[in-house]
Amino acid sequence: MSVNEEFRPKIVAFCCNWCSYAGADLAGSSRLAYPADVKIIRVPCSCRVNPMFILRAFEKGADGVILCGCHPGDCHYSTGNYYTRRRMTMLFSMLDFIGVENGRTRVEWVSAAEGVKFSTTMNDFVAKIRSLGKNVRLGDLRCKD
Amino acid sequence: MKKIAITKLNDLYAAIAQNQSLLLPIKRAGQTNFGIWTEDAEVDLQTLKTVKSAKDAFFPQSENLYTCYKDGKKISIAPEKLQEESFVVFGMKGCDVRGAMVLDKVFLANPVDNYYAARREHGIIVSLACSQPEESCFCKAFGIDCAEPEGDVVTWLTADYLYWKPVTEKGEALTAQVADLLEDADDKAVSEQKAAIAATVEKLPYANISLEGWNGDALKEKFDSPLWEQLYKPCLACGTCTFVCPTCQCYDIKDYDTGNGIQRYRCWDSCMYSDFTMMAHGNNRNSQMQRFRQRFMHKLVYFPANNDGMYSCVGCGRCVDKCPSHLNILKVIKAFGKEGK
Amino acid sequence: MQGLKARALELLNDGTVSRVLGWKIGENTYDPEPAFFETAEAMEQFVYNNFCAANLSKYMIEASKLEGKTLVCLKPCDSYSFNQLLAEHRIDREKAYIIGVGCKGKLSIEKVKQSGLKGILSVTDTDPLKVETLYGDAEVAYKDAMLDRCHVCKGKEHVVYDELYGESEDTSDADRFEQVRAIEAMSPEEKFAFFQAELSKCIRCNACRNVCPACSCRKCVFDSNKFDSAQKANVDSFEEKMFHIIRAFHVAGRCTDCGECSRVCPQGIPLHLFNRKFIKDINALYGEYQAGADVDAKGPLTSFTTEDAEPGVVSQGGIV
Amino acid sequence: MHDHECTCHPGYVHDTLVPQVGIITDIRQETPDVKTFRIEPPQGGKFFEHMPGQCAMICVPGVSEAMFSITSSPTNKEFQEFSIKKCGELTDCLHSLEVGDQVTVRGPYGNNFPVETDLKGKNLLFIAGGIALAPLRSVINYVLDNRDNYGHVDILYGSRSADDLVQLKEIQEVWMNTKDVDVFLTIDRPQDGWNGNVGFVPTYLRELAFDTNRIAVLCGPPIMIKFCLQALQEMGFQKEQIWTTLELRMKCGIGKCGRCNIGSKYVCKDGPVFRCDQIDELPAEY
Repeated sequence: MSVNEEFRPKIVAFCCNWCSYAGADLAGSSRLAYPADVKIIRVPCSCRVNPMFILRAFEKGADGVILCGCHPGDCHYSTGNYYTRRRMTMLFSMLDFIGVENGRTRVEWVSAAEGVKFSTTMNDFVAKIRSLGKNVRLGDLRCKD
Repeated sequence: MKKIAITKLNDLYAAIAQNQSLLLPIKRAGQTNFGIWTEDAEVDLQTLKTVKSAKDAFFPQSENLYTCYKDGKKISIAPEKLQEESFVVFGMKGCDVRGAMVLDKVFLANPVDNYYAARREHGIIVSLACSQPEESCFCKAFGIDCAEPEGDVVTWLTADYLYWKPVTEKGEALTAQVADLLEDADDKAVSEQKAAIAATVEKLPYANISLEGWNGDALKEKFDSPLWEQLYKPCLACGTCTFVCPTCQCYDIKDYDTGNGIQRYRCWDSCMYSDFTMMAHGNNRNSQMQRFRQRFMHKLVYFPANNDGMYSCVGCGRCVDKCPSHLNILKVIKAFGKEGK
Repeated sequence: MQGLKARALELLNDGTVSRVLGWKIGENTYDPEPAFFETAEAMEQFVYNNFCAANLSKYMIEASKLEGKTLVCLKPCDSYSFNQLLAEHRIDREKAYIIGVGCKGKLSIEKVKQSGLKGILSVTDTDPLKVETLYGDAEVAYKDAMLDRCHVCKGKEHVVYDELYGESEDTSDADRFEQVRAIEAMSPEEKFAFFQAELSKCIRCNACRNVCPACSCRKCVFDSNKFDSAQKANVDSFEEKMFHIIRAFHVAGRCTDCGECSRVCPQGIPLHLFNRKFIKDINALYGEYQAGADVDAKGPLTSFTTEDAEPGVVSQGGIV
Repeated sequence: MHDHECTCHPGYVHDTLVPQVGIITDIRQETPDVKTFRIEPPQGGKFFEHMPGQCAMICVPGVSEAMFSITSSPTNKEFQEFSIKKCGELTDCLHSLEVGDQVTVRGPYGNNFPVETDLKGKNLLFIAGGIALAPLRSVINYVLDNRDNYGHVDILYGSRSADDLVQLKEIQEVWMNTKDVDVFLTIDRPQDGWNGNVGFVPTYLRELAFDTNRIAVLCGPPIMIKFCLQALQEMGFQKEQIWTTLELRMKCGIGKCGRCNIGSKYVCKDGPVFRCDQIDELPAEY
């Protein structure tokens, strides 16, 4: 990559089917812009996301991973996102503990009505990852392009 | 016989490393393993046994065989480059050198494994005598002389000097590269050390363990022995013994999709793992007893049966030191010895 | 020890138990191996000394499937693991007859070797340890030869037992979270360098997983071919870190901090640091919790409150 | 082994672990779960010369690799074929492929049926069950193509149902019409439209009461092998007269990766073909 070329981070966004994915949809249909570098993976519930999904995404070249779910209390399955909250807190804390740049992972609660929040969240996250630069520490040496 | 003052060893390493990569025991995060020498590496010749043997130098824990590229339906294959530059493995002990010879029987047998063969061809072994053998050593039982190991160059470490004796053509060539640093020496200090080592070896508790009855002949008898049922019980089915062993050669072949080509790699595998022999229609070694038995039968019976009596154990004692449950090949040999069969 | 052996034999002979799960004498004092004894004759090799460090509770998973009761010797800290397995329905309390054995801190031959001794021919389990080596005799203070985990002992009480045998002692003389705090205080670069150096030694032997009483899955995710996880490769990249993070994550909230993972690691990786970091975070955010202390307690990662901290707390200075 | 020199390393031959690219040029649906694939190298023809009973490793990159017997006879000078039953991850994937798709192939591995020694000049009895006709087809066609070198040939083949008989077209059109060849088919349970024998292979074998002046070649699921072996022995056959094949998990194909051994023998290298008395000498771990 030449120095002048702008760094375009690869972002993986896990979105819950019931709120955040619909929020992304709304953002799209309302023509709210968010970077095309965000690749959305739809999951039935934010608590479906196994920590390994997140680490694998990083290993295979993601520069940032964001997880979006229903607001606490609004989970389609009533309590799924409460478990997510504890699990992700633990996982992010561990990533911080082993010295992997803090801030490459994030959890945001986005409802189906929050198209604007979805778009600003993604813009903000992409900007953050851009400032952090390429993910080196979490990547697999074999996956260089 | 040549020698070099131990204060100048760093110069020696640097001189060797100038012409080829140099692997030697390096202490990192409290443990000593073979690694590539760099100026800031902490070389550790005092630790008798590296945690992993020097096996990695010739048969790395993980190596690529080829990369497979897909373009639509079209597949193309790019084999991995074979080793074509020489490299030096410094500080291999007698058991590790013999371990490489055991691996030769497997990988250099027809059809030759070219990846391994290329490394063997380009690898120069500088062995080091064991000035202080330890209690778990029993290399003598396999006819290994740890006071004068095999190798391209043999060295001895005393309080002040490293004594250096080239043995093979490869060893002579390496010696020529570093001739400026070496001075001539007589055999006296080395002879003394050899005598001291020999005396220590006699005091080792397992140096003279009897391997009587362990040969290819009694294969089925050993296989069907009820002793295995008693011996395997505490086994955790981990791979520690196999991964620290200088002679274990079982490997797995797998694919890794990098997103830009599928890498075909092979990596060490362990016969102790439950999925080792698993296939679509079942598993022929589905109990840990069978897997435990396989490991020791392979080392002590099957391998000698196929290789003119050469055992696939060199008595390095790493498994004795490292088994989490304190199981090991010595306990197996002794248990069978006690039964007299 | 003789009394314990006699009592176990008595229970075996009168049919209360069908087998005894304890330790078998090794070649030396320091290498007793976990063993099942089914006959009085086999019991002659029964041993219990200060080198009997192995946590036997995991063997009860298999023993629970056998006919009859198994007498199992558990040290105070092992009894936490037993309880945790009980809470997870992995073992059957009815199939176990627990003798809570006394423990005054367990010894490690590795520690003796780390004191610089080579060629150990014999060693006592007394204080101090009398060590006979090929290169001369020496003494090592008991505390110096103790396993790391014993310096942060959970106490002398067994949390589950049928009868007790022998005296225990609380050997803790260090702060359990001191190392964790020291790492937390490092810069990201230092943290990364520390774990990179430690984890690049990993040889993926799975000893930590296989010995762990909390790792009781019938099939581990790292053995699954269906998922891109069964890599087995030692590639000195993120792979090893991922294995250890995920393993620690999978046992988070269930790990009793028994320290077996660090004890068995052939490369001496301080794996307990991962577990303790999780324990420390759980204590800080969700309230003090000791896995295995109470069979009926709900695990911190299988429960929640509506007031829990958001994951963002990590980026706002971390969990301290 | 293929001896072509490595293009990037003069002086080195390609490692036997490095495969050739293969293009699927024909797929025949034999039964609901068995397909026969014709696979050719890009330049056409055959990957290598092989003998009946030898195997090759077929791999769908990124999925898995496994050993399959080469079902076409060496006397087929044009191409090589593999009959593959859908029963696992890799075979599921292979069954989803189409003509024109590419896979990788390496081999040939293992020993072969002793068509030029022990079997030569003898009367032959082939017994197969289900997909196990795949390895036997190679040797049967070899024998039929060198008809004068062998005596009378009997083929006993059975499967679960008439729909599960592999290579039925060739059996009916070629084998049944060759002189001095008798084909006996059987299925496990009665079925509409089937007027052949019904019953398990070992039972039918007993009914057919072959005399012992022949060599038996036996291939099938372990349970069938076990009972056929019993039946043959009761009929007076010596174990030295019976050949069969074994199958275990394989990775390398050259006796080095360490998983397919039974005692000191490696099935991939010393097998897969064994004489029954040789199997008796091995520890019971297969």
